[in-house]
Amino acid sequence: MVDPILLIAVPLGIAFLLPLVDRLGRAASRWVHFLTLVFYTGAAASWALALHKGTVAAKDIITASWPPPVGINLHMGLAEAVILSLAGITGICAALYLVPREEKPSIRSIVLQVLLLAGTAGLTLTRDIFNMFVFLEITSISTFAIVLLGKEKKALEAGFKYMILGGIASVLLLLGIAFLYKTTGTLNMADMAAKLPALFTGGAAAALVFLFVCMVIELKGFPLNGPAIDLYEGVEPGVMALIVGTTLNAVLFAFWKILPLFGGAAWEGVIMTSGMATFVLGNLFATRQKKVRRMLGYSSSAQVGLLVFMLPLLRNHVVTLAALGLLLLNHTLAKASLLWFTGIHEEEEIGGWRGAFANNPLLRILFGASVLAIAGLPPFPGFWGKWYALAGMARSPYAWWILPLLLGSLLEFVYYFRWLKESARGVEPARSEVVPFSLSAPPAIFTAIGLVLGIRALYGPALGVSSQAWLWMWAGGILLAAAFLPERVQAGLSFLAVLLGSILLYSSGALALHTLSGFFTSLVVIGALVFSLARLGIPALHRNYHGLFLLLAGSLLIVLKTDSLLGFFAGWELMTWTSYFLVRQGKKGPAASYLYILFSGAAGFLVLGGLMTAVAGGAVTISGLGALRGNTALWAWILLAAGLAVKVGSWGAHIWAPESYSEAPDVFTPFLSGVISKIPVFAFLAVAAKIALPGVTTTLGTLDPAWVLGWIGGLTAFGMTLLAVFQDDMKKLLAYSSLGQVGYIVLGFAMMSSLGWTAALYHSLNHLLFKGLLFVTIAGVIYRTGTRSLSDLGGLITRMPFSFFAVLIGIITLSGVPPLSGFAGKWLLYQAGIQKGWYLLTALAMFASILAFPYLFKLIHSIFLGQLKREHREIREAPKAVVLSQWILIAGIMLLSVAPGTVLVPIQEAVKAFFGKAAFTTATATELATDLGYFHAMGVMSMVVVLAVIVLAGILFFLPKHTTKVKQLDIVYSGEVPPPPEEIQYAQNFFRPFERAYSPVLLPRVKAFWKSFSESVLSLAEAGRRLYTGDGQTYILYALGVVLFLVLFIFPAPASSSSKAPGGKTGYIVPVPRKARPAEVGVQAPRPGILPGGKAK
Amino acid sequence: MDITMVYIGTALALVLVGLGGVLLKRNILKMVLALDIVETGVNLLLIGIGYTPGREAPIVDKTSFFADRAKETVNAANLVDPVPQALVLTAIVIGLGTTALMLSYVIRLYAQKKTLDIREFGRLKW
Amino acid sequence: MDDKIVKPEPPLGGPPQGSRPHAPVGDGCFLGEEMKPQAPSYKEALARIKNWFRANSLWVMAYGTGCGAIELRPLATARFDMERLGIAMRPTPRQSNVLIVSGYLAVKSLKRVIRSYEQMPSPKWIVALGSCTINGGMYWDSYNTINRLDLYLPVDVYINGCMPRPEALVAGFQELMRRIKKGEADGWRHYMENLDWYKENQKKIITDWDLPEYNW
Amino acid sequence: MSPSELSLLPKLFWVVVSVVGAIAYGLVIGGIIRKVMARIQGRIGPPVYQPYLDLFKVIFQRTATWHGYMFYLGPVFRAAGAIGLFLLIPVVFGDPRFDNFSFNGDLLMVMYFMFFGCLGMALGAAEGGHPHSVVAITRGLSQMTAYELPFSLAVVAIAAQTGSFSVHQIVAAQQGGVGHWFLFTNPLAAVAAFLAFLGMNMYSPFDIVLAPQEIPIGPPTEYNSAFMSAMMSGRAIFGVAKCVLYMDLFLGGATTILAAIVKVFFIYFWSIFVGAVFPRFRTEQAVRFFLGWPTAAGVAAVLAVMLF
Amino acid sequence: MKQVLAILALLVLAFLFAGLVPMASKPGNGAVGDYYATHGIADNRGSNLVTSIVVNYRGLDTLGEVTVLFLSVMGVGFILRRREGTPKYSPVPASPILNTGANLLFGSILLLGAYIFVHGHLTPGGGFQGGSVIASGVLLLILARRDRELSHDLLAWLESLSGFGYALVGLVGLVVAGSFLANKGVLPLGTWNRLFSAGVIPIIYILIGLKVGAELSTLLDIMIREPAPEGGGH
Repeated sequence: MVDPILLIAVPLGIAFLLPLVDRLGRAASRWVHFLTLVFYTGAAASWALALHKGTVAAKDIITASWPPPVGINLHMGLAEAVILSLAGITGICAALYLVPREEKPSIRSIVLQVLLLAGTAGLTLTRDIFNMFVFLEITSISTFAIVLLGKEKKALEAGFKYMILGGIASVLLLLGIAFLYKTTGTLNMADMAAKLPALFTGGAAAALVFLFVCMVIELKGFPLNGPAIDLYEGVEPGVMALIVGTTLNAVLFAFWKILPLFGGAAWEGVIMTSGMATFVLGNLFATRQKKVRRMLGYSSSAQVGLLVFMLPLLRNHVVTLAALGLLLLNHTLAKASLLWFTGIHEEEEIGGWRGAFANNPLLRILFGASVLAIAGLPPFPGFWGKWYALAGMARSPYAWWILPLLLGSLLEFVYYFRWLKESARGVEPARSEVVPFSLSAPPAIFTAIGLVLGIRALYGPALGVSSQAWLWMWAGGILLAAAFLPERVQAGLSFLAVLLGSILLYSSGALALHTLSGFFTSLVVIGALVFSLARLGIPALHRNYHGLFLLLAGSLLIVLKTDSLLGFFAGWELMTWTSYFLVRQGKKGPAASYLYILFSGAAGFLVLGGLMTAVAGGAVTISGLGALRGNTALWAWILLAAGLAVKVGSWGAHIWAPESYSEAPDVFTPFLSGVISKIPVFAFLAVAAKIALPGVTTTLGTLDPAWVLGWIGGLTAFGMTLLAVFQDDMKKLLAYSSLGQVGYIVLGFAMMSSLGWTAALYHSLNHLLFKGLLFVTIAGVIYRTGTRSLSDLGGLITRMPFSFFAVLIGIITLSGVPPLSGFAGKWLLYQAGIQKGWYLLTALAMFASILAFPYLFKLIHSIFLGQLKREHREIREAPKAVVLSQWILIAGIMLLSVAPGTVLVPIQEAVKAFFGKAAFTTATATELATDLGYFHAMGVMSMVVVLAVIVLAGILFFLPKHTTKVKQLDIVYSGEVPPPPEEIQYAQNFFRPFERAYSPVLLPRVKAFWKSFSESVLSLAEAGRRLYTGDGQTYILYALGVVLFLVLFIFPAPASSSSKAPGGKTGYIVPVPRKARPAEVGVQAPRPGILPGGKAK
Repeated sequence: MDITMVYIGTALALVLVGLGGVLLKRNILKMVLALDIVETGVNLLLIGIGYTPGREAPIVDKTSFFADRAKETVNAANLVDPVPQALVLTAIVIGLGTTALMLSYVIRLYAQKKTLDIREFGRLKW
Repeated sequence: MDDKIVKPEPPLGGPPQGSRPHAPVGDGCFLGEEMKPQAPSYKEALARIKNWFRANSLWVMAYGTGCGAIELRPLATARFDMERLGIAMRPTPRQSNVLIVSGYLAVKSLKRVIRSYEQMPSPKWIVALGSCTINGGMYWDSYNTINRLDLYLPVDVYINGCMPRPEALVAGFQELMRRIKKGEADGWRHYMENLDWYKENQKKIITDWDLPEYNW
Repeated sequence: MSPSELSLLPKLFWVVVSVVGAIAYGLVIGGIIRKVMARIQGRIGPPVYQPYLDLFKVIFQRTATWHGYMFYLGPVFRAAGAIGLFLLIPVVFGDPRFDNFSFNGDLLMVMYFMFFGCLGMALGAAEGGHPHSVVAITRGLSQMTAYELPFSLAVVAIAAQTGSFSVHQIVAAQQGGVGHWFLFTNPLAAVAAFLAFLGMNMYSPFDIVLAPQEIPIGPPTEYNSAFMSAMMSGRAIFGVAKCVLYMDLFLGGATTILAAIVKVFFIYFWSIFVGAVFPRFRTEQAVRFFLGWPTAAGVAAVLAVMLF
Repeated sequence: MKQVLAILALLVLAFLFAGLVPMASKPGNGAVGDYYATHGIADNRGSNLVTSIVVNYRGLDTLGEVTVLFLSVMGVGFILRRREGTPKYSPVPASPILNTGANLLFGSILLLGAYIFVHGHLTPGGGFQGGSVIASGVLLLILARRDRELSHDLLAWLESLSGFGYALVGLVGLVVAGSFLANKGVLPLGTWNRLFSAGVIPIIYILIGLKVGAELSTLLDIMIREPAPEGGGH
């Protein structure tokens, strides 16, 4: 192992020599620079690896042969090693990146970079508070200088303000050190921390305030982050990336090192509040930010705020070092990448990002991946970090902090995904950007590191990611990498992969219908198979489609198969983002998918909240959820239910869904509607059921949250169905319809009875079949006609008879009219409602189901019936693959229609496992009976068929011999020659009287609510960010203000007193007693002193 | 009221004066100088903190300082605290470095905007 | 019962030489009823029964062409009550059997009447009301009304008068019903057989002919 | 579930008998309606057998036109749906001969099966390509959704009260005297359901769907000949089936075939009497009407069941 | 508004500071200070305890300090690097009297500076102070002999080598005595209050002195030779 002191000494020495080396030529100095960095990284990384594996112990280094506190000592532990490895890699990448970016290359910039790294090493390693000051200044000064590396117009201004405030910070630090030294008589951090409680004075209290404010400034805490954010805006992003990767982490670590000085609970509160305020407000302000780099600035500030927030938690062993480390790693990797991207695509305003990297697929993928990483989505390290941190918090008294944390994270989604939205490909031709290797390599390296770490984490055995899921995901990954292949080939490969995966799943018995996960896996498999078959006929709009689709399917399998809560949530979030990217591929996808990811994110966080509540109750696995009791169970249930409600687009949170469904690629929409909307249901079932079922009372007073959820489901069914009636966009119509149908499913689950669940499960499958059928067929129609507007179509029955038949079957099934399979679902649901005693809700559901008729008729009429438009006279039937998949789905529907029992009997088994009670009194394949009613599927079907044949025969018998099929326009038209078909097809204002009748309930209240909600959030952000006036002096005033605020209101120290009494508001409170401290990163316990008062050496 | 309090008081007064300059002066050059004053004040404070009236500078140039000549131990009660002095030495140099950098910024800023008024440098905000 | 019931003569001049016995039989021809009177007796009996049903369930195309339409309305009232005869108004030609041309017929209306008539399923009958349909009546020299309806469409029953009262209409209907029962009311067949001739006449007067040939 | 007590062939025989009977009776009722309406309006009116004349006249037409295959399926769905609906409802309580195929499904099945015919009708009519047909269908659908709300509430109330969706059980629950009829034991539900019946029958004042003259008789504008006849007979049996359903739900079913005939007649005439004195509602008026008092009555009925 | 707030804040801060004064002026040394005072001679044999602390006990600080200085030179040079198209500095010759006087004084200033840092471990002063003195000499030269340019080569070599030498000395300590910047065991400590005493301390101070001198000179040179922006002067 390399002596860690060399991490400081070697770069310093080299830096001194570099001006001389430069005389040999710039290439020489660049090589020296590079080798130094390699040495640095290698040394740090070898330490990190060795410490991680435990082959070496953490090392204390003394300098000048004097043990602390006489001499300055350093410490090399895992945290230090990781931070320094990261700094080293950042240094290499930044060096690479900055070579072409420098306006006027100079040896000095290289020296500055080297010194920055040396300073980082010193700041990280040192355990002496004044030494920390020195290294802080080294990093600061090199920062001050190097920020002028690029275009200097804005950088100068930003840098100056930053410097002035930095000057104040160092003054504060120095003041703090002075008073602390006066109080304790030592400069060694550990020594100081050990002595401080006994010697505490008002001066020390003030010193702590000074120290804290200094740290707030250095760590860009609210409200002192103005100049730092200016810096992000004004400075060459490559430089900022370097700073993020080096100094920022080191300063954070320095704060961690001096944290023991701030002993008390009061300080803990202040630090956590400050960190959290920075996190939430930074993210809030960023939402209003149109300048990309400034937005990143707010984001950095926020992220670091989060880390600061967690430091006291780490100290109290609430949060593990690993969690914090992952968060820090993630922030560095992702933020640096994003900064580099802002340098590659040099558009200041977010609006200028349209079509960024359009002809560079690698960069697009990397960019997307970086956004995912920074948003804390799996598999990137941030996800794991956040989970572990939250899990730690949930089990501690700090659980309530999770709330603002999730809020801030959601705000993060708002602006990062808006960025992604804005950077979508536009209609205008993309600019061709030639990106040199040295610019694209750094983000690639960083993203790769993040990915590798993340995927390794996903491989963790505790997550229970099955090899099947991995198979699908790797297939997806390979296909993503092979995106250069022709679309057809990819579609074929993807279909083969799905087929193979499905066969494997089948042969491994994963599709057993009588278990919940088997049932839902079957849904996934059916959906994936049929829709990738249909995809063979309709080419994808985007090359990444197939890979992402497989990834998505794989993530669904994770969700369905895992027993670990973490694995479950990881799968859930994977599903969220893969489906997000798929939705985004539609023509207007970017805007729609933005809403999608926002609401999905919110749903994800609600689910996370629920899971965390469960974790707080001591659960780790899904099967362990059954042990929850009391309020924990109740709130976990409520949060999970709320997440479900948002994710399935229940009334009130539905505004995202129609857009997403309709703008997603046409062949993806059926999967979205048929399969993905079921996953939250499964989640709720698998997770929530365990909580609420085994005899736990889950009522809030007299209010049963299940009843509330039931009403939400019922209202969704009603409201969405009503809205579907007025849609002109056929996909949107079906989208609303899907929402309504899922409303029934939610209603069924809310009933928490065997019959209700049976109904919901059956309806899930059924909905997949008929809505898949409808969406696939519609996709074929859109593919052929190129329009989604119902009023543009008509009379296609003659051109696309198969599609017509498919839609006919689809709508009959959807409407629940016997003899097709839709009826059984309705039948079960109403009986469940009556059984449960929810009469009004049952009637509402009935009403809602009948409200579906108008839109179903509208759908089939406007597309297939009525007058064929002239431009569609040559339309062909949908592609064969689409027709084939239609027939598969029709066959499924027919099977269910004739013999619903084939599915319902296994479902009954699955549900029985929860309730111990069978749903049916009689259940055979074709005949069902419950306590309330009965239903003979085969009988009804045969009756209908026989009757239909008889009537048809009668008609044919009685028809005159001369029966003419008249031509299209030969209709009764008051003796007139009808105008062209375009004019007489009744398609506009289709349900006008209906609309008038329901006008009072049709006001877009929900949309208005969300609009005003988002507007008020934005105006809050707007008002808040006015704080950053851009005036350097104001910022200093803020700093002063914070000092005074802390002194006057939080620590009203009687400054003149030299009270040593512990306790009291100003007193020094001993931190929470700690258990054995594994993976010691903190300050060393004071060594046996050589000082007077200590033991003699 | 001993002399140390005067030193400390002066030092803190200097800090206040400097801060006042930073906060109230519009001229960035003056702000830089004011910051320098603050630093000076802090340096003085450091010295003051180590000072104890009646003790001598920590230079052992007389044998009379020794407590035990053979063991070469010194009677610490005769000397003022050497640590703050060492710290001040470092702090001064660091202050110098910072100031130099600030001044060069001022030069560039002036070249860019032809003004030294801090209010003119508020383009980056919100 | 002053109004005279006129049995329509074959149209003036008869069908032109060389006109085909059938209208162009293509995709859309309604033509096709058996051309010869029923020979076998059971068929005849069946035809009688059919005709009886037809006669007792006359559905009238609700279409008023001229001022005569005002006299149609009272037929539905309590005083005259055509429903007791099984006569009902139907708003759509697809379900109507009887077309009442109620008075003068402007050329413009003629076009619509022809179209409506052609859309009615066979068997179908035309009842022409008032003198205007016979000889133009008071519009005999009008530039835009036709003088003789049966040049353009086959008329089964004329009811003269200007305008005929509802009583006359009832009588006319009864005459129609009688003729139907006897199998004499076969204007529709006449029209089919002489379609070319009718079309020629129609096109002569309707200069802006934009109707399709019978069907499309 | 009540298993059929007859073997297949006699069962089929009785099914054919009851279907034919129902069509015949439905047509007669149609004639009676026209007669009664004529009398109300001071006319003599057509003979009671006029619907038969019309039906056969239509069958005997010599030419027919059609627009496409759905044009065939419309009447097929309509008639098959109506007959199927009739077959799902037990006509005479406790008489296996008139039990039809009611072992195939319960009240929910009946409720949904009602739409089968409407759906077919709508599809067939829309294939005709006539805009007015479609206008009429939209009106019909709007109105239908509206009257289904009170009807659903009534059904829920009754099912909740009986504790079963089985029509047999509902009828059985009403045996033992007129006082046991749901008409009297749950008058609110009966009010809701009977008001809904007005819309269901699409008779004045809720006949804007057909609105002759404005939109030539609505959906079947383009229909003629045998198509038309299938529709007419479908409509006849549909009306009877609905009345039989109401009879089973509210009037205690029937124990003899005569009682069934009488009760059906009176139920049918409820809507005729109302229609005779009320002018036509516009679509939105109709919708709002059904969502108003009938719905309130239905909700009250359900609440009553919940509370008592 | 802002001004008023600022004044208000300062007043409150003044009260806070007033409260801090008594605490800060309590007599007595810190524990570490006492240790240095007591054992400083034994450990390092340098009479000037401050120098012992600066160069030995807290040598890492000083290395950092030197780095800061070097950094600020680099930084200033970096910030003020000449852009394309800016006019070159055009010196105005000074009077011969000034030239001669400066030449005369320069040598003795240099000598004084060297004295200060060579005796850094014995007397007040040391590398930084000596270096500054040297730099003041250079400043004099720069101001007086504006026609002459400084030998940048020399300064650069001095700067780099002395800095590198400092790091090297530290590394020697690491190799020889097992800890970076160690004094004991690298060179004999010699006798108290002699020039050749205190082990590597004087060597380091000499290196520091050279480095500081060179660096400050460079700094001054860079700042002075920064061309005047148009419309302004200095």
